[in-house]
Amino acid sequence: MAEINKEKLLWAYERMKLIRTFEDRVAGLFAEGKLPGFVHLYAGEEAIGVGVISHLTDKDYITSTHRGHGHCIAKGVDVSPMMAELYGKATGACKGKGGSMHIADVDKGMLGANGIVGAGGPLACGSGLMAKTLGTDQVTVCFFGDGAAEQGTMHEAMNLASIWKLPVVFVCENNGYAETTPWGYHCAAKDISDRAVAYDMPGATVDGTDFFAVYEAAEVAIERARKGEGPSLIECRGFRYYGHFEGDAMLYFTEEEKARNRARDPIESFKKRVLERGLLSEEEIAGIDAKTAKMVEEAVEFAEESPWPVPEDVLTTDVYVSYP
Amino acid sequence: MAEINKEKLLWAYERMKLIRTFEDRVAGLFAEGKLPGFVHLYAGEEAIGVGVISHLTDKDYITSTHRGHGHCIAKGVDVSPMMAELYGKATGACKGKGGSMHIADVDKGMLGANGIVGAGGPLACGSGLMAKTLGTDQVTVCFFGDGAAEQGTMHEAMNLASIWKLPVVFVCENNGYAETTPWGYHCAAKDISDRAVAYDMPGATVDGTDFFAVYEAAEVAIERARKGEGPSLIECRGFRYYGHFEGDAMLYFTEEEKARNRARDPIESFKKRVLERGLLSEEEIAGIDAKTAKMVEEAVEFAEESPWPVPEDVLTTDVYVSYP
Amino acid sequence: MATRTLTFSGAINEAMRLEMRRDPTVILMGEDVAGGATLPHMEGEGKEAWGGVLGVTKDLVTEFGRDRVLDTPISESSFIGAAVGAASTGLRPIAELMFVDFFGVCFDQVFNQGAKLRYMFGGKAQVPMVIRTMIGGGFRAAAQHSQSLYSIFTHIPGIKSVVPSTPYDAKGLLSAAIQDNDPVIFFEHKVLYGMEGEVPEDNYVIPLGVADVKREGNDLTIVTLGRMVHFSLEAAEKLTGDGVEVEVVDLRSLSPLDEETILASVRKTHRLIVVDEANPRCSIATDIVALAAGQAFDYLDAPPTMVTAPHAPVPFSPVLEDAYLPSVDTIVATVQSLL
Amino acid sequence: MATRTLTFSGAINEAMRLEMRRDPTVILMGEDVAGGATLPHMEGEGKEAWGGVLGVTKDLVTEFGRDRVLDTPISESSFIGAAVGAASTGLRPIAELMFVDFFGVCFDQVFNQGAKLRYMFGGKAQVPMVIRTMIGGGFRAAAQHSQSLYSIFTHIPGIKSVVPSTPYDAKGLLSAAIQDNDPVIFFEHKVLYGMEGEVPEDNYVIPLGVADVKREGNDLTIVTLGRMVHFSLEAAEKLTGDGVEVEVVDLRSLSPLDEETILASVRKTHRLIVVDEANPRCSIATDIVALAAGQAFDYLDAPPTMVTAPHAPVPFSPVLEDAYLPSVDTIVATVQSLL
Ligand SMILES: Cc1ncc(C[n+]2csc(CCOP(=O)(O)OP(=O)(O)O)c2C)c(N)n1
Ligand SMILES: Cc1ncc(C[n+]2csc(CCOP(=O)(O)OP(=O)(O)O)c2C)c(N)n1
Ligand SMILES: [Mg+2]
Ligand SMILES: [Mg+2]
Repeated sequence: MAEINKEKLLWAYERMKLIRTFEDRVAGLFAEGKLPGFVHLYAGEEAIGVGVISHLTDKDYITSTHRGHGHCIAKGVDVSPMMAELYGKATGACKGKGGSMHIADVDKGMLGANGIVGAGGPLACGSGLMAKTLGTDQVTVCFFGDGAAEQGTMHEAMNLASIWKLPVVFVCENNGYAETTPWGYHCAAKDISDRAVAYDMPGATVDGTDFFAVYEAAEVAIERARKGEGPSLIECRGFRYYGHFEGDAMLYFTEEEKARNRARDPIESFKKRVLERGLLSEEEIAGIDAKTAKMVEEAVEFAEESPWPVPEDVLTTDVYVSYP
Repeated sequence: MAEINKEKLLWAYERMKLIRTFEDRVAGLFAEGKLPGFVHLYAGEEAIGVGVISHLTDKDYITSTHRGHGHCIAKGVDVSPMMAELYGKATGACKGKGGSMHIADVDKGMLGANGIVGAGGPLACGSGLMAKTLGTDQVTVCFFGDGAAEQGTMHEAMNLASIWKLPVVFVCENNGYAETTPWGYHCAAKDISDRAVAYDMPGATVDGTDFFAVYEAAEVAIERARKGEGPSLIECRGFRYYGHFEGDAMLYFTEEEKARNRARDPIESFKKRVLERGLLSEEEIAGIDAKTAKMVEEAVEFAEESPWPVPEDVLTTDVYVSYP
Repeated sequence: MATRTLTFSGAINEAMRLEMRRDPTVILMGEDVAGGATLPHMEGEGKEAWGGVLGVTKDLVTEFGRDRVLDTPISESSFIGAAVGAASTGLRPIAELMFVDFFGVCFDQVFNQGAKLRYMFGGKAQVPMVIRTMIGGGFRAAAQHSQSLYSIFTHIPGIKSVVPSTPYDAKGLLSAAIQDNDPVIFFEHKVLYGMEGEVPEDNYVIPLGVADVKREGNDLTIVTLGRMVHFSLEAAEKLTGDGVEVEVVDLRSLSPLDEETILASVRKTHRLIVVDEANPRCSIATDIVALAAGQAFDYLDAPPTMVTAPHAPVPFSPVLEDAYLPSVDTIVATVQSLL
Repeated sequence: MATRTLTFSGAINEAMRLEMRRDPTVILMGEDVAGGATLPHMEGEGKEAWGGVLGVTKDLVTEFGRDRVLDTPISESSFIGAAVGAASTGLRPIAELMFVDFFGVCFDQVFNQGAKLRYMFGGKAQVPMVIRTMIGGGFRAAAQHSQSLYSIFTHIPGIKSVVPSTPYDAKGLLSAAIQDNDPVIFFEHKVLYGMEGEVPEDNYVIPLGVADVKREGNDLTIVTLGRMVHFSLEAAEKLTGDGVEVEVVDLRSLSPLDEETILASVRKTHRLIVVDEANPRCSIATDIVALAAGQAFDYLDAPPTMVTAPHAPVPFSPVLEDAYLPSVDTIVATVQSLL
């Protein structure tokens, strides 16, 4: 932890706070009926996405999940086109064609949120294979949920990445549930990271609400991948504040559990730690709070004011690069 | 081993020898051009199928693979309809509709050879679930290859069987190759049985050419399943004598490897052991040799003399139970 | 039979409930079909969180318990395959594939196993199972949660495909599907779940393979299915003002197909439009057109015509999705163009 | 261009070889496509065991090495998905799905990922990849290794489907597929691999979306594809003795579809038969019939007709399989019945 420089700490706090602010705002907009379709929020899991992506550059890749806003923001995607995408506007990150579940920015190395649980594993092997074949040092991080760990694709992807020594890091975001199903029920393994041995790769379980724990585990794994030594599996234990998707009444959460989660807030813990140790100041924190609040408000404004896509122009474009 | 009674030993030798004789004969018939399609032979792996199925009754189930003749014979399917099936005759076990890759006898608890690698895992969970739901003590054994271990279905099936405590035993027949691909290349795990920990089930690796080793490991696992304590994974290391399928020139086998395999012949080792210990006599062995030879010759005769199916009568029957 | 108003999802729920009461070998499994039922504080009557992602299986676990209503991991291959294995050894499983869009992770168990075991084994197996799955656009659920992939299932011999359009049909067809001895895929349009209609209280079956003439008319036949039945009926109502009487045939069952009802209608009206919200290529729309063109050729007075989605994925944005799906106006205009 | 005789599989091999020479971002992966190349005694030139299950990729690993010709585990989802991921980040992968019958274990990566990424991302991605896969009956390979599932792929927007019928076409179409910037599924009929034909030595492309009139005639149009092109040509030869001249249109590309060539032929001959060895429901056969019935309605003098396999899985027994597949005799008889 000593090695994290101030710039990185400022960046990390900003990204985590931006994710939280964005997601809280999205929850409100959804409740107002402004956002159509399925929306899955990342609030509570900020330390995972940001802790891991701290070690990536724009040239590195990530694959994401249905719960992808946080990954987008951590990877540096601009929140204005993101918000416009959630509205379905023409200025959206995907021109309104993808929506929350398919939000992407390939130029930023974000290979897309994904509506299919476990689909990111094979895709991550692909960008990993590209890097290995072309001899670049690009790393790919594959984020997946605890529920996704039971999908055959993740098994295949971890085995393939291991035998081919692909520069891929598998990050399991174990937030305790797949929809309403507790992970202790759906998963036979005692720790999801126990599965690393099945693929002869390093495995670790860390506290996913502790930015510094995630940061350190990711550093080792990403370094290893970058050096061509192959993949790793990191399980991050945490929780989500919101329901599975917006509209979920969360009956399967007890009040105790909600309180327990609030007491482990990843952003509050981060703040406490950096303030206690004098790494960041109250002013710096306040500055970022104000900045991220402004960014999100501007994003909402941008989205609200943006035009709708014009079906006659775009409905059937972008299906193919060429189709005679 | 002390507990194996003589009847079982006689049965086991007969089944192993019958498999070998059947498969050698099939190889010859294929070379003569008498058998159409893809034929995958089990010779060399007899101790696995027979060692495991020693503990099953007619009411128990097995799922099989593309290499299914041995499983059929061990489960008690009659070799005459089997041979007729390989010819595509009307008297075949599947009326000529299935062929070698789909040979089955549900009444004997043999849920079918399968042309799709890894497909048996989910099916085995199904018969396991039936037994659990209806409260019977039926056990299902799922045979699968080392290559199949990399298929997502096997991961899903082992996890599912474990969380539901299904009475299923997963038997990986690690014959060293998936087609031409050595298992050390396609599989990241050091032992395939290492994967048991990923599903919190017992795992063991045994010598698949040693009937007694297989028998003992299977006994424990099947007992456990029968008592409702859940699934196990047994990896049996062995080899196949023939190519992946008939017609394969086996260039990927070295002469050394072939010799090494011959020195570990499962039937010869069995014979040596039971003779040395006086468990069976030379006469008993010879009697079985003659009997199995006769059974296979009768099977060939039966198949040769059987009529072809009549397309007008059966081509489109058996697609549905009812289709208005 | 006494009837009362029920929603489409309520009717589906009731069919399962009555069949599970009738036959102890019927079980239900899928992701969150109980929904949190394994959590300690969820024990006991009524203590169920979800009953399926959109609540369709609500309260079934309360009545039938966790041994017959099983939450599954996100492992579609293994639990759909388990349904095949269980069906061929004595149960009658209902497996829920949450969205049909997920079929790509588990289709082998459906089309190579469930659909083919009986044929490959020379008739010595049967696979009485139902896969319930959600289809359809209009939910703003984008490209991977809005597809209507029944044409792909219909292409495959050995499975039956059913697409109900009303609460009454949904209940009777699902009961028939559960009692059927072949694998049946039951496609539920997510936008219809809230639709209300009169439904008998008792158990009843609507035989598979029988289409329903939802509206009679002599001027043109619309063959359609699912949510498009209602769009087509609305279009027909609009056209009646112009003196045009459209006959609306609801397929209900795609495989088996009720060729006679379709052909009889086309022979009567001499004009055919197939309305389908799915993609157009190699589809049920082309299937019905080919049937009519082949078997009622001499009766057709105008080219058999299709109104479908374009050859493109389903877009997210509401304005795009509305333009993507066939609309009442497009149906009306197409009818007018053929008269 | 100098030509010489090459087999269908040799032509496919050559297209890959020339494209891999031309473009270093082209890689090949699949089960045993090198074949034992990782075994110690297989090191070095020519030391390759298989080159694919039927030898189609023979010697490619010898020239391009194990970094560009990759044996894969039996994990179709992960390596087909890896092809999608690699294609969207800079490579041009060719992935071999050994038999199309296996698509059920990996289709999600094809139809929800490869096919849709570009659209879902608003055009900000491209996925230049090829999946080569075997189709077809006649090999006595039974229900799970004999299917011709191209209709299912053609139903899906975002992918292109190509079915070559001759060595010449196979080479030119595969080169075009590899150079194409969209995902292309290239369906190879296993029974055609041994077929010989004249093939230019150099690299050339046959554009996707252009059908080929393999035989001209004025009396009836047969639209067909793959192995059935040869059955249809044989039937046409037989009929020429009776003074009947059949035009045989080889689709070559199912998506995109060359509607103009098909319609022009039907408008000329006024009669259409689609010959396809796949199952009939919701298929390319119904697709072509619907196209003709919809767009050339006034030109048709007889019902557009399909000659296909029945709605049943492919049987194993040679006598059954021969009766299952369309035969030259059936084609001849069907033509005669329409004149
Ligand atoms: C293949 C597939 N199966 C099921 C679903 C429906 N689904 C969407 S999210 C989800 C739960 C995912 O759980 P997890 O992986 O733990 O991610 P989390 O939502 O907790 O972030 C399910 C079942 C899906 N989208 N794709
Ligand atoms: C899903 C699927 N992928 C690929 C194949 C082709 N195939 C048939 S057998 C085989 C190798 C199987 O290896 P293994 O599981 O070790 O069984 P073995 O042949 O050694 O008994 C392959 C790749 C298939 N049948 N199904
Ligand atoms: Mg989760
Ligand atoms: Mg093997």
